[in-house]
Amino acid sequence: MTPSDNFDDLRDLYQEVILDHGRRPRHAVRLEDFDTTAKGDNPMCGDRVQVWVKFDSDTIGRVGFEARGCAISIASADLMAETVQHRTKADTRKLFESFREMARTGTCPACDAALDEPIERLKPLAGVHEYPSRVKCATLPWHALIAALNGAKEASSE
Amino acid sequence: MTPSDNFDDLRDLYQEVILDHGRRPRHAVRLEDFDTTAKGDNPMCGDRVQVWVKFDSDTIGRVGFEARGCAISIASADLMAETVQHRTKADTRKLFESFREMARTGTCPACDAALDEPIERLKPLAGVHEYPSRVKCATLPWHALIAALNGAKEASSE
Amino acid sequence: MNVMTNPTTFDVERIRRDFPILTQKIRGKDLVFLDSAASAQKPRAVIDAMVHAMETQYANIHRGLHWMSERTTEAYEAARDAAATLMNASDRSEIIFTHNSTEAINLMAHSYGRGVMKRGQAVVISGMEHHSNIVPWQLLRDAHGIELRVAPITDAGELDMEAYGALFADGKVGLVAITHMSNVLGSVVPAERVVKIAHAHGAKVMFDGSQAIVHRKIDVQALGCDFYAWTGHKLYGPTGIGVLWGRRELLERMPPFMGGGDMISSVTYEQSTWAAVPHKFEAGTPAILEGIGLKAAIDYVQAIGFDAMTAHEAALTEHALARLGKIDGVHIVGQAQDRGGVISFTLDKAHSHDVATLLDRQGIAVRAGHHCAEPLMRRFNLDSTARASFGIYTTHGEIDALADGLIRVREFFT
Amino acid sequence: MNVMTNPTTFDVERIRRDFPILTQKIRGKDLVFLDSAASAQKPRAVIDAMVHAMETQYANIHRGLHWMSERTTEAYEAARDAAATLMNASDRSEIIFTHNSTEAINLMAHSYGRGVMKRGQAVVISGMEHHSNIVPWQLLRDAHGIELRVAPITDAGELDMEAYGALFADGKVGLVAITHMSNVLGSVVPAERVVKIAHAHGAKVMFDGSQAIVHRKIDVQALGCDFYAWTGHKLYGPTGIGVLWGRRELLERMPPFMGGGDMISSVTYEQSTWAAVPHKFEAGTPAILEGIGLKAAIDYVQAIGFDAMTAHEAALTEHALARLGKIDGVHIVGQAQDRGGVISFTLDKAHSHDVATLLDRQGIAVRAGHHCAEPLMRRFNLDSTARASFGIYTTHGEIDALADGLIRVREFFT
Ligand SMILES: Cc1ncc(COP(=O)(O)O)c(C=O)c1O
Ligand SMILES: Cc1ncc(COP(=O)(O)O)c(C=O)c1O
Repeated sequence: MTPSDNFDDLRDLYQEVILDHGRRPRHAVRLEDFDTTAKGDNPMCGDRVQVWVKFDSDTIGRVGFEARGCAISIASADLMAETVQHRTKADTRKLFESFREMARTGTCPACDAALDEPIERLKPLAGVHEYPSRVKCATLPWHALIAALNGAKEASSE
Repeated sequence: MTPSDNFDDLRDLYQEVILDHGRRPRHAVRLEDFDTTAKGDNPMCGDRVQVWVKFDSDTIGRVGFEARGCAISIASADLMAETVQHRTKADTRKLFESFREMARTGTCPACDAALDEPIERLKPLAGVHEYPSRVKCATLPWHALIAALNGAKEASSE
Repeated sequence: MNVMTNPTTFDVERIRRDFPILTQKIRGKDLVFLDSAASAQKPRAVIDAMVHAMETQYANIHRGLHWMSERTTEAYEAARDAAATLMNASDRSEIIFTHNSTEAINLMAHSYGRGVMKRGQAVVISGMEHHSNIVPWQLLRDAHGIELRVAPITDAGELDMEAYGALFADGKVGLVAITHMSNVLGSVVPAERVVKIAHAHGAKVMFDGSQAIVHRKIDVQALGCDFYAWTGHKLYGPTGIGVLWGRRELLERMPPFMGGGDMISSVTYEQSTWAAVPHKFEAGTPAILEGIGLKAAIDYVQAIGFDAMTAHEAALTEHALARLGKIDGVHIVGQAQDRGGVISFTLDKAHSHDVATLLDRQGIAVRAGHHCAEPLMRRFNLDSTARASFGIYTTHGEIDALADGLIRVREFFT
Repeated sequence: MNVMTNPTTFDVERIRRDFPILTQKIRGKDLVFLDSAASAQKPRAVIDAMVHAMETQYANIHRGLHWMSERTTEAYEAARDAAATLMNASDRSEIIFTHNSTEAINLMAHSYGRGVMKRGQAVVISGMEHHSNIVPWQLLRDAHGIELRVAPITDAGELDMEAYGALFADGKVGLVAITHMSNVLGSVVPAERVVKIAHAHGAKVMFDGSQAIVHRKIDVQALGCDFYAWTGHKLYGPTGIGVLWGRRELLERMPPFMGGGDMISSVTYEQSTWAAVPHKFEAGTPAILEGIGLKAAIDYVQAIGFDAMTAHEAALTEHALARLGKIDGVHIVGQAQDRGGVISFTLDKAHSHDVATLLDRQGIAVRAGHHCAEPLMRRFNLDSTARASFGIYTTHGEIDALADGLIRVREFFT
């Protein structure tokens, strides 16, 4: 209970990378020049996110977002923005499926080996599966991104 | 399970006097010449009774009834008709209160000593208190009688 | 009393050991419980599941971020999965938890009746409904200008299919709300034909499956119906929980029934928006412990298997009809071909209430009265009947006890 | 953790031994359960009462003529007596059992709102209602042309009595439906004054007592109100049962809410007539086991006594306000003078969901979110808060654990 406190017991979900991205997201910016955008809304907990996407020929050039929510949802949005850059829509969709599986169950045995590298970068969020009510925090930005890729304005609630 | 069966276990509620009055009620007759009449209805179990009263100056001269219901309700109506004969309205009301207490609890410690004799005649029905759902079968004809004495057409449901 | 319908899969004595209450003495006699159609007894598994939840993980659900709330949410939502599997629903979100069958039917009358049906349309019920499937439609009729039509039943206590079909002639029928199995006569209606005729005339069908769910394997997709209501306490589960199953596309068109916590998407004073089905229909703190108990009950009957249970009950019913049918003065009400383990009867010269009390005196619990089906009683010119009904724990020996007890009652009265 | 508010009458360690769940470990830590306002834990007495009923006497009630049905009817109806005594109702028939508070309020909106109120009349709620006391009135407004008025609250989270009074000026208000104690702020409204003003303008008053019933001795005759709604699971009872108390003469004027078994006097296809109150409002098989559990819960709290409980909770609340108030970055939402054991707060730089999860990781269960009170959140420009709430088993030590845990969370986030 002092500054010398070690926080090991709190780190299974809130790993340093999550705290860091939650505190200082790199991609938390509204893109002025974008191709598509969509919102996600979790009325149950008040989390809200908007995602903007700029394509670079047939891959995602850049993703920006604005979010109101917890550290998990902001870190997830930021890690997502980072991870999907330079990927095709199809790959991004596959990555979303894998990520969702990981967030729900902690692992993704059936995951495409080609996705090993990006999934590895999203792994810090896998701990969320032990907190079922927090899974949506992690997946909400992804739902918004997929909605944007599909040309929808809003993510349909799960 | 043969004609030699003894029925002791069935007799706590269905004493011989009840079976007898239930089977062959003496007062189950619609009075043509009467001063007041009222109905009682227990919609919960379908029991129905109508009671006719002929006064003899300031006492009850005669009670007749028509009932559709179980042995308990018919026996109770018949014993009632027998017991209230030649009693004043006031006594009949007191008797009803005492009887109701006895039907509910099995005894009537606070009962008026002046009512010892008629209460004794109604005692065979005291066993009904062990069968709470049957208490109304025993009291329904009384409710109709009191309604008739009050000049009401129907007993109000308890 | 050890009679096994199917020795390889169904051992009634083993099942009886799962129900702690069955060892009770009633008025000094062994309990013979033949009132399962009113409410069934609870196996140890149901009791334990509820106790376990209260002792180790209880908390309110759905919005809790803490461990106990999450565990309890999982346990409660597992009941939805269990109910969906039990009925072969195509989607778990089609399972709405209610208070009991009665609330499920009121939800229908309110939300489908007032929300989707139009004035001037008609609802068809049958001549053998429980009050819970009559009164909600009368309230709808009076509030919303819906006509109420009654499909008659035959003297045997079966749905009169010809008369039923004729009710659709004018094209006004929007909904059929009909019992799948009568709680008085035991009659099972020909559900697929009922649905086929209704659908051919553009009407939806809701079954009141309060009795049927206990006696038959229910497959809502095979039945082809649109809604199916039942109640947990008759399926060996706790009181306080029932189920309305409905096709998702219909549920989505229906407005909510009650408003409150958990059924909203967002609330402002001006306007609120609704959560997705099934939550739209589940306002307030649900029957959490009861859901957990119901899950255990469903698991319990599924482990025994409906084939075995149905066979056991068919054997019991056959035995009971044979034994009671041979007693002078006993009249069985309803002679349907297709029937479940519920038998109503009268005894000459004895009122059904006296019969019930005198059987009770011998430890035998049957029900007597109008069984919440007054119009059906009138159909047979009766005020009341006595009714014996069977569960998975009922034995042939108990039916013999009933028959012997009835013979004594008859002799006692003559 | 052994702090006794009143050593002669209130021994929290003894009380804790009555609650089996309190010895659980959560994520390896001792459970610190501070989510009682969402739903309280169940004492052994409640668990045992329900188990005992299921193991020894269970049967459906009200029409059974057999021993078990009669015993169970008695046990269930004893819950009505207990609830009447708890609230000091003048007549047991004024106690209506519902599913939960939410159903009680929907019953009011339906039966009093549609059945007794006239188009053009208004209902007054407050700015700190639970969704369960907002949405039913919105549904009424939209279906029946009733205006919905909101009595504002002050920055301290108290009812603005002047503004409240002003709502009655045009004489249109027919009903006030208002929380007795906020589930978010802990604020208790000045109930007698609320009633006095309403009655002076000819309006009836219903309190949503879901929270207040747990923290105060409720005397409906002293309050002078007309209806009072609450829910069993917050008063240490089972889920699946709630209570609506109403003045008998008002209940008698109200049409039924749901139709079905048990609420009728007689049924024909043409017309049905209703049973007397309270049964008119209780359709279908009631929550029998839950009534029996609720009776045990009421007996349990009555034996402890509301004076002792209220004193204990006041001491806890004072301690918590003092400890949390001293933590840098913690902001307590709501500063009402008169308040119960419910405290909402925010922590700078940490979202309330993260706070709740990080407390949970330390074994401390609090709730986070909008607490089914979105309009109230908006009133304070918040999306969500974390909320700690206390029960009879809560200790000063647990509040210290919360404060220490929060300090860790704050440091973890900076
Ligand atoms: C003030 C208030 N009103 C109403 C409710 C609704 O209670 P229930 O969910 O049991 O219907 C609650 C609790 O959730 C509450 O705190
Ligand atoms: C055919 C039928 N429908 C409806 C009901 C009502 O069920 P519940 O009382 O559980 O709502 C019953 C049982 O009482 C029933 O047998």
